[in-house]
Amino acid sequence: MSDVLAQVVTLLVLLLQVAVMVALAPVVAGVTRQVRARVEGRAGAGVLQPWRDLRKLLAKRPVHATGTSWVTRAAPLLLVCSSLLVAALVPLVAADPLSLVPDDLFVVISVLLLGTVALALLGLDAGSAFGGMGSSRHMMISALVEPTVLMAVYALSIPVGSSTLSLIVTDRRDDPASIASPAGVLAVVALVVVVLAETGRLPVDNPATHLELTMVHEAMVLETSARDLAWVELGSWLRLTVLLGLVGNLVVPWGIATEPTLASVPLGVLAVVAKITVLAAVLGVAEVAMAKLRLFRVPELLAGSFLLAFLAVTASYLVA
Amino acid sequence: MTLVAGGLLAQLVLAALAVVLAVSVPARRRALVAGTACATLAAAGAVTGALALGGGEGELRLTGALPLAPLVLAPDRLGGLFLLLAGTVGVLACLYAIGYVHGPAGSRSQWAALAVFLLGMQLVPSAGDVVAFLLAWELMAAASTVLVLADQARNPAAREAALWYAVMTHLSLVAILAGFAVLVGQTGGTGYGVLANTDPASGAAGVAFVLLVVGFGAKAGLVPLHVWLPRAHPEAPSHASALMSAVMVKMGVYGMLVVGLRLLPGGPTWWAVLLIALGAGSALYGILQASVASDVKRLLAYSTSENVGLMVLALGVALLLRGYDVPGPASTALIACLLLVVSHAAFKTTLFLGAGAILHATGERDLDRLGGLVHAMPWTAAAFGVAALGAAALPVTGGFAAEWALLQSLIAGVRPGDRVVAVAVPVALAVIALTAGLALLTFVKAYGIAFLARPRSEGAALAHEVPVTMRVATLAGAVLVVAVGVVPGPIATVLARAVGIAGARPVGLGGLELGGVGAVLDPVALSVLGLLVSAPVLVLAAVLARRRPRVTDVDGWGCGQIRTSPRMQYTATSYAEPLMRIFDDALQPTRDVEVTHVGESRYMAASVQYRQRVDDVVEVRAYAPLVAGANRLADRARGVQNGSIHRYLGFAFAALVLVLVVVAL
Amino acid sequence: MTGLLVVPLAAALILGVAAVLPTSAGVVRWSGVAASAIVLACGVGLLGSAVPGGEVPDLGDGLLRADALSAFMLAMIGAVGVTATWGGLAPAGDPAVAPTNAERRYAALVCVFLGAMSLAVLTDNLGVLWVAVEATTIATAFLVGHHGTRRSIEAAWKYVVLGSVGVAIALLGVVLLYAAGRSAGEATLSWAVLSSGELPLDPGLVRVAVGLAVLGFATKAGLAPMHSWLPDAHSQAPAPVSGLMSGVLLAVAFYAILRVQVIADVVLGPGLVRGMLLVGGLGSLAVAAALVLRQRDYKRMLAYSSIEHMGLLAIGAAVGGPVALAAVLLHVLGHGLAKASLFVVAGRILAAQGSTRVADVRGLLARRPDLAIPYLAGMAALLGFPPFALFFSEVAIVVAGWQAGLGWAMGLALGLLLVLFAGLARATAAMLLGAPAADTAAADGEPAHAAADHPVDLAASRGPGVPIVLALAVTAVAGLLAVPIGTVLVRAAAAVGA
Amino acid sequence: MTLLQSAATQLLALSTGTLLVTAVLLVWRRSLGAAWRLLAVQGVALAALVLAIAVAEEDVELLGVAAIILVLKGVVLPLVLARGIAGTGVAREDAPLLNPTAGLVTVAGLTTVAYLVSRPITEGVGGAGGGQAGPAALSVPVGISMVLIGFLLLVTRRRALSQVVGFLVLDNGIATVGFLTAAGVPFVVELGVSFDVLLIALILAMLSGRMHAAVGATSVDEMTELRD
Repeated sequence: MSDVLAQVVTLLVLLLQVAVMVALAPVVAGVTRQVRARVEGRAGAGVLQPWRDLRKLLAKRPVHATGTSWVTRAAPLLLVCSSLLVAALVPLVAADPLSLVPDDLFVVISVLLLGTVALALLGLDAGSAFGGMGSSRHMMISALVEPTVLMAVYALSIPVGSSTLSLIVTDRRDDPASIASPAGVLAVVALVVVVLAETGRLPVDNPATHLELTMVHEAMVLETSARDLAWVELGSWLRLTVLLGLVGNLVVPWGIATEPTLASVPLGVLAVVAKITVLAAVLGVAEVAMAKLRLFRVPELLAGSFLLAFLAVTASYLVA
Repeated sequence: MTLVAGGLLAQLVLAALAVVLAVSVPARRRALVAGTACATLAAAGAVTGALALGGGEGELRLTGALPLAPLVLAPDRLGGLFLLLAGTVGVLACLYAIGYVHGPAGSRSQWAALAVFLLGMQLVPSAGDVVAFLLAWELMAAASTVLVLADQARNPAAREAALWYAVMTHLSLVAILAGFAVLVGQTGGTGYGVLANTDPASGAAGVAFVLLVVGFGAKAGLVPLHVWLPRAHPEAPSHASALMSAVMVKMGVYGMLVVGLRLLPGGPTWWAVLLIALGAGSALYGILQASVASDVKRLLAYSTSENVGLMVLALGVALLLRGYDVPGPASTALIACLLLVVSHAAFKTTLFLGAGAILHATGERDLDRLGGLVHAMPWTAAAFGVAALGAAALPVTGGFAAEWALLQSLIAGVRPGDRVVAVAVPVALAVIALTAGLALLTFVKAYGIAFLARPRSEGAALAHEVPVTMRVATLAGAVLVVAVGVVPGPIATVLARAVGIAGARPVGLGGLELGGVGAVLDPVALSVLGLLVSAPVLVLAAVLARRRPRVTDVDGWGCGQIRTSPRMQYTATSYAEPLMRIFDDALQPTRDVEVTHVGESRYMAASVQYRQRVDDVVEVRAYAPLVAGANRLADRARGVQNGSIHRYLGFAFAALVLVLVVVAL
Repeated sequence: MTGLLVVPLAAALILGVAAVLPTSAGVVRWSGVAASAIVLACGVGLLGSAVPGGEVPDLGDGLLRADALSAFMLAMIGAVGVTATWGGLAPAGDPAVAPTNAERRYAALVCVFLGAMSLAVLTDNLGVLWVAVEATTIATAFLVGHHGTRRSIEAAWKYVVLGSVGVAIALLGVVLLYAAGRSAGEATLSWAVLSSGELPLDPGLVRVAVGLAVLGFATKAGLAPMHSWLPDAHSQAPAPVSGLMSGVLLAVAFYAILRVQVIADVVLGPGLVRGMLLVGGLGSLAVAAALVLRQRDYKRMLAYSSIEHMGLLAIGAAVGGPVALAAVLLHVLGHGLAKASLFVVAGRILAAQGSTRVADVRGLLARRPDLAIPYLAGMAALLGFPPFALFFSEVAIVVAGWQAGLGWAMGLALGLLLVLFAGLARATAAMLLGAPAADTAAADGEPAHAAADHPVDLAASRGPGVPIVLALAVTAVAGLLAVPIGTVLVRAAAAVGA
Repeated sequence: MTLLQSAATQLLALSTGTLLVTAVLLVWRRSLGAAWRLLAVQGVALAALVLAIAVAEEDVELLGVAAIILVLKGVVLPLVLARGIAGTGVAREDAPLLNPTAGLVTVAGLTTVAYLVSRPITEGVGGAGGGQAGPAALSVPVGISMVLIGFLLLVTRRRALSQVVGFLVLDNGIATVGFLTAAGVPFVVELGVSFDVLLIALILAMLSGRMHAAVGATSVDEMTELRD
C-alpha cells in the first residue's frame, strides 16, 4: 500500500517537474536571445518575449499548403508531446523515477527521436523544396548524432552498470571524483556537442537565420503557422531546456531531490531552474562568439565528439 | 501420435493438396482456391509451431532408400518458435497473394512453388537430423528460385537475379553440407542429439563452425555473401519477397542458433568474435546501402541484411559473454537476438506487403517517382508507417524493445580488464548506434517520400487503394509490430524459455523486466505517462481547433515565386545526398554530368544532365573479378578438348605409363 | 531362376536378327523397346530372387551368374533402355513403307548393344565381361556414325580408337589376373573365385593387373584423363543412343571397375584402387567443371555432366563401405534415368531448333513447355535437388567420405560441384528462360544460324511423353523408398563386399 | 629336357625377338606398304610363339589357338589393312609427329621402362608354381614394350591406317603378354577377343575409307571439328 502511495507522490513530483519545465522553456529561449542581444549591444526584447509570441501564435488561424496531409496537423502535437514526456522522464527536480517507467537514457533518447521524426515528416509533407532540404539535413545530423549520444551514455553508465539516469546522477553526486575523472569530462563534453546539434543551435544550425539555403530546423517549419508553429516552437524549446537541465545535473549533481519531501522538492526546483538559466546564458554568450559551420563540416564536428565519447569509454575501462 | 506429430503430418498432406489444387484449378478460381490452401498449410505450421514452442513433443520418422539413419522431423522449442514465425507470416502472405497475384505471378507453377516454399520453410525448423534438414533446405531453395522467376519472360533482371540467387544458395547448401559432414565424421551420427557430442575445442569443430557460418550466412544475407539479396527481393512477387525476407533469411539465423546453442555450445572465443565481426559488418554495410537506395524493395532488402547483421551480432555477444560467464547479460543478449528475429519478421513482412501494395497501385517501385500516396491509400500508408517506426526502432514497437534489450545487455556486459570484451562491446555498441541512426533516416525517407508530399509521377497520381485481402494482411502485420512492442514482457519470457534460459519476466501491464541486468521497460506505462503529461496540450489543441478552424489550399513557400511544381520537391535520391557525400568512399557511387552548351558559348548551358548510380561495392570489387577469372580459366581449359585425337591419345598414353610405373615400382 | 540368365541375351539376339530380316516396320520400330522391357523384367525377376544367403543363380559354371549386384545392374539397364528407346521412337511412319536398311541396322545394333550390356553384367567371367564391353564398342561405333556426316564419322573414329585402345589396356589387366590365378594354382577368370580370397594370388602381379584393368575400364566409364572420346560421341550419336551410352555403357564399365576393386581389396587392401579412383574422380569433376562453365553446346554440356557424375561415382567407390556403395548404386540408377530422359528431350529440342548451340535456343519455357518442363525437371534431378534420388546419393557419399577420413577430397569435390552447378544453371537458364518472341538473333552476338547438318523437323520434336514422365517419377521417389529400393541397394552393395 | 622342349625354347626366344624387332621396324619405316607386311611377319611370329608354348606345355588346345592366330593376325588383318591402303591410295606416312630418329630413341626409352615395370609380372608368374614359365616369363618385357610401342605409333602417326597399325601392334603385345604369362586366356575368351579385334580392325578400315570418301581426309589431323 505504502509503495503505491510512494508511486503516486513520485508521479505528482514528475508532473510538477513537467510544469516547471514548460513554464521555463520559453524563458530559456528568451534568456539566450536577451544575453545575445546584450552582448551584441542591442536592447533585446526581454526574456518573456517568447511567451508573448506563443500567445500570439495560439490566437491565429493555421494556414496549410495544398496537398498537405494529417501529418501536418499531427506532427507539431507529436513533437510537443514527446518533449513533454522527455521532461517527465529526465531527472531534473528529483532523482526518483516511477518503478515501471525508470528514467532509462535509451528510452529518453528514443522518445526524443520520436519528436525528431515528427519534425522531419512535417518538413516533407508540404512538398516544397525547402521542407525536404531541411528534413534531409536534419535527419542526416541526427543519424550522425545518435552514435555519439549512445557512446556518451555508455561511458556515463559504465561506473553504474546501468543506463538509469537517476542512478548515474546520484552516483556522480555521491562520488564527485567521477565528475572530474577523464571519462566523465570527455563524456559530458561529447554530450554537450550533441545537445547543441540535436537542438539546432550554433555552430550546427543558426536558429536566427532568414536565408532558406542555410536553414535546417527553420526550413522544416517554413510551412507551419499559428498554433502548429507554437507547438513546434514550444516543443523545441522544451527539448533544449530539458537537455540543458540534464547536462546541469550531470556536471553539478547537487541540489537534486532524492526522495520527495516538502523540503527537498522545492530545493530541487530552485536548483534545476538555476542551473538551466546559467547554462542558457552561457549558451547565449557562446553563440555570439561562434560562427555557423558549413553543413558538410558538421560531420567532422560530430565525428570529433564521437571520438571524445569513445575515448571516454576506453578511459572508463582503464580506470574501472 | 501426439498433436505435434499430427501437425507435421498435416503439413505434408496439406502441401500435397495445395500443389494439386494449384496445378488443377483453372486460372479464374486459382488465386482463391490455391491461396486458401496455402494459407491453411501455413496455419497448420503456425499451430504446430505454437504447440512445439509450448513444449509439445512429437516426431515423424521416414526411412529413405539409403542405409543412413532415418529422416527425423521433431521440432524442439526453438524450432517451434521459427515454425510459428514461418506459419504466421505464411498466412499473411497467402492472404495477401489472393488479392495481389496477377499475370505470370498467378501461374500454376508459381502457386505450386509457393506451397512447396512454405512447406520447406516449415520443415527446416522441424528437422531433427542433418539429412532431413538439408532436404527441407533444398526444397526451400528450389521453390524460392522458381518464385523469383515469376516475371522472367518479360524481365531480364529477374533471370539474372534468379541465377545469382541459385548459385549463392547452392553455395550455402554446399557449405552447410560440408560443415555437417565434418560433424558427422566426428560423431558418426546424423541426428542433432549425436552431433552435439562433438568436442567444441577440437580443430574439426572449428572447421565445421566456419563452414556452417558461411553456409547459413549466405542464406541469411550476411555481407559479403549478401549479393543475391538486393537482386532477388525486388524481382520476386511481393508476397514472396515478404516470405523470403521475413522467414527464409531467418532460417539462416535459426541455423546459427542451432549451431551455437545446440550442436556446438561453449566454443572458443574467436567464434563469438567472428560472429560479432560478421554481424557488425552486415549491419553497417546493409543500412548504408539501404539509406541511399531509391528502389523501395531494394531498400528493404538491404535493411534485411542490416537486421540479420544485428541478430548475428547479438548472438555473437551472447556467446562471447557466456564464455566469460556473465550469465545475466549473456542471456539478455540472446533474448535480444530472438526479439529482433520476431520483431523483424513482423515489420519486414508489413513493409514488403506495403511495398507490394504501392507497386500494385502505382506500377512504380522507384521512390523518386512516388509521393502523396497517403491520400489515395490511407490504410496502406498507416500500416507502412507503423512498420517503418518498427524498422527505425522507435517506441512503442517491437523493433524498439529488441534494440533496447540488446543495448541493455551491452551496458551490463562490461567486463573491466578483459581485452576482448573491452574492445568488442564498445565497437558493437558504436555499430548499433550508427546503424540505428541511419535506419531512422532510411525509413523517414522511405515513408516521407513515398506517402507524403505531392505525386512525382503519373502512376503515383492515379494511385488507388488495394483489394481488401491485401489491406487486411498488411494491417494485420502492422498490428503484430505494435503488439510485440506493447507487450514485450510475455513474449520475451516465451522466447527465453524457447532457448532454455531465465532472465526475462513480465512486469506491470505486459512490461519486460530483464532480471539479468536489472532493467525494466513497460511500454504501456510509458504511453500512459506520456498521455498524462500531454493531456493539457491535447485538450487545448482540441479547443482551439474548434474555435479557430484551419485555412487550407494555399501555395507552399516557393522563395517568393508563386508557382511550384512537384518536380521541385526533394526526391529520395536528393534526400540521401548529404549522406552520400559523407560516405562517398564507402559507397563509391558512379556519377556523370553531361552539359550541352548553347551554341559556342562555354558559359551558357542549354541543359545539364546528372546521373548517379550506386552499385554494390562488394559485388563490383569481389564478385565481378571472381566471375571474370573463372570464365578466363574456363576458356583456357577448352584447349584440353581441342579436337586433336593425338592429344587425347597422348593423355591416355601418359596415364598408362604413369600407372605402370606406379604399380610396378 | 537360371532361365532368367539366358532370356535377356536370347531376346536381344532374336530381336536383333528379326530387325535385319525383312520384317514389318512395327517389329523394326519396337524391337529396341521390347528388348529393354524384357531385360528390365528379367532384372526385376532376378532381384526378387536375390535373397541374402540364398544360392546365386549360376549357369555353365560361372559363365553366367547373377548376384544381387548383377540383377540390380540388369534392371537398371532395362529401365534406362526403355526410357531411351521408347522415348526416342521416331514418329511412326507409314506401316506400308518398308523400313530402310539404315533403320534396320540401327534397330539391330540397339538390340546387340542391350544384349552385350546384359551379358557384361550377367557373366562371372572377367574375360567374357571384357569381350562384352568391347562388343558394345563395336555396336555403338556404327550407332555413333549413324548419321554418316563428317562430324559423326570423326566422332566414331575417335570413339573407336580411344575406346578400343583403352579397353585393350583392360584386357592386358584381365590377362595378367588370369596369369596370377594360374600361377596361384587355379587358372580361372571367375570373379567369384578370384575375389573369394582363397587363392594365394601374388600381390605384385595382381597390383599390376588391377591397375591396368581399372585404367582400361575407366576409359569406357569416361573418367579423366581417359574421357576424351565421350563428349564427341555423346554429342554426335542419335539422342536415344546418347542416352544409352551415358546411362548404360558408362555405368556398366563402372560396374566392371567395382568388380575389379573387390579383387584388389581382397588381395592388396583398398589403397591402390582408392587412390586411382580418387584421382580419376576429382580429375573428372575438374574437367567437367572447367568445360561446362562456358559450354555453348547443350548436347556436349550433357556429356560433360555425365563425366561429372561418373567422377562422383568414382569418388563414392573410393570411399567404399555400405553407405557409400549403396549411394553409388542409387546414383547410377538416378543418373541413368535422368540423363537418358534429358538426352531424349535434347534430341527433340535439336529437332525443333535445328541447332545444338545454347545460344540458338531461347525462351523455350514460353514457346515449347512440352520440351522445357521435362528438360527442367531432368536438370533439377541432375543438379541434385530433392526429392530426386541424386540428392540423397550425393549427401550420403559426402557424409560417408568425411567419415572415411577423406574430408579433403570431399571438400574439393563440393567446390567443383558448385562450379558445375553454376555452369549448368547458367546454360539451362539461357535455354529455357526469356521471352517467347524471336529475340534470339538480337539477343546473342553471333547470328543464330541453324547448323546446316541439323534439319528442323517439328514432327520429330514431338515424341512419347510417358517414358520421360515415368523415368523422372522413378528418379523422384527412388531415394525415399526404403522398400523395395533400399533393401535391393543394400543387398547389391553387399555383393561387392560392403 | 627333351629335344622338342629345347627347340621350343629356341623358337620362343626367336619369335619374341622377331616380335620386338618388327615392332621397332614399324616405328622406323614410314611406308604403309611395309607396315602391313611387317604386321604380317609379326602375326606369324606370334603364332610361332604360341606354337612354342603349346609344345612346351604339351597343350593341344593351344595348337588350335596358334592356327587361329596364324590365320587372323598373320593373314586376315594384314590383308584388311592392305585393302584399306589400296582403297585410300595413300602409301606413305609423311611427317609423323615424331621423326624416326626421335621415335627410335623413344622406343629405346619405352623398352627400358617395359623391362623395369615387368619385374613384378615375371616374379609373380615365375614365383608360385608357374611351371616352366621361366624363359617365357623372362620375355614378358617384350610384350609390354610392344604395347607401349603400339601406343606410341597411335599417338604419333597422322594417317588413319597407321593408327590402325599401331592398334594392332598394341593388341599383339597384349596377346604376347598373355601367352608368355599364362599360355593364353581360356579358349572361349580367346575366341571372343580375336573376334572383337577383327571387327574393330574392319570398322576402323571402313571408317578410314569413309573418311577418305566422304570427307576427303586421309590424315586424322583434319578431323578436329568436334572441339570446345
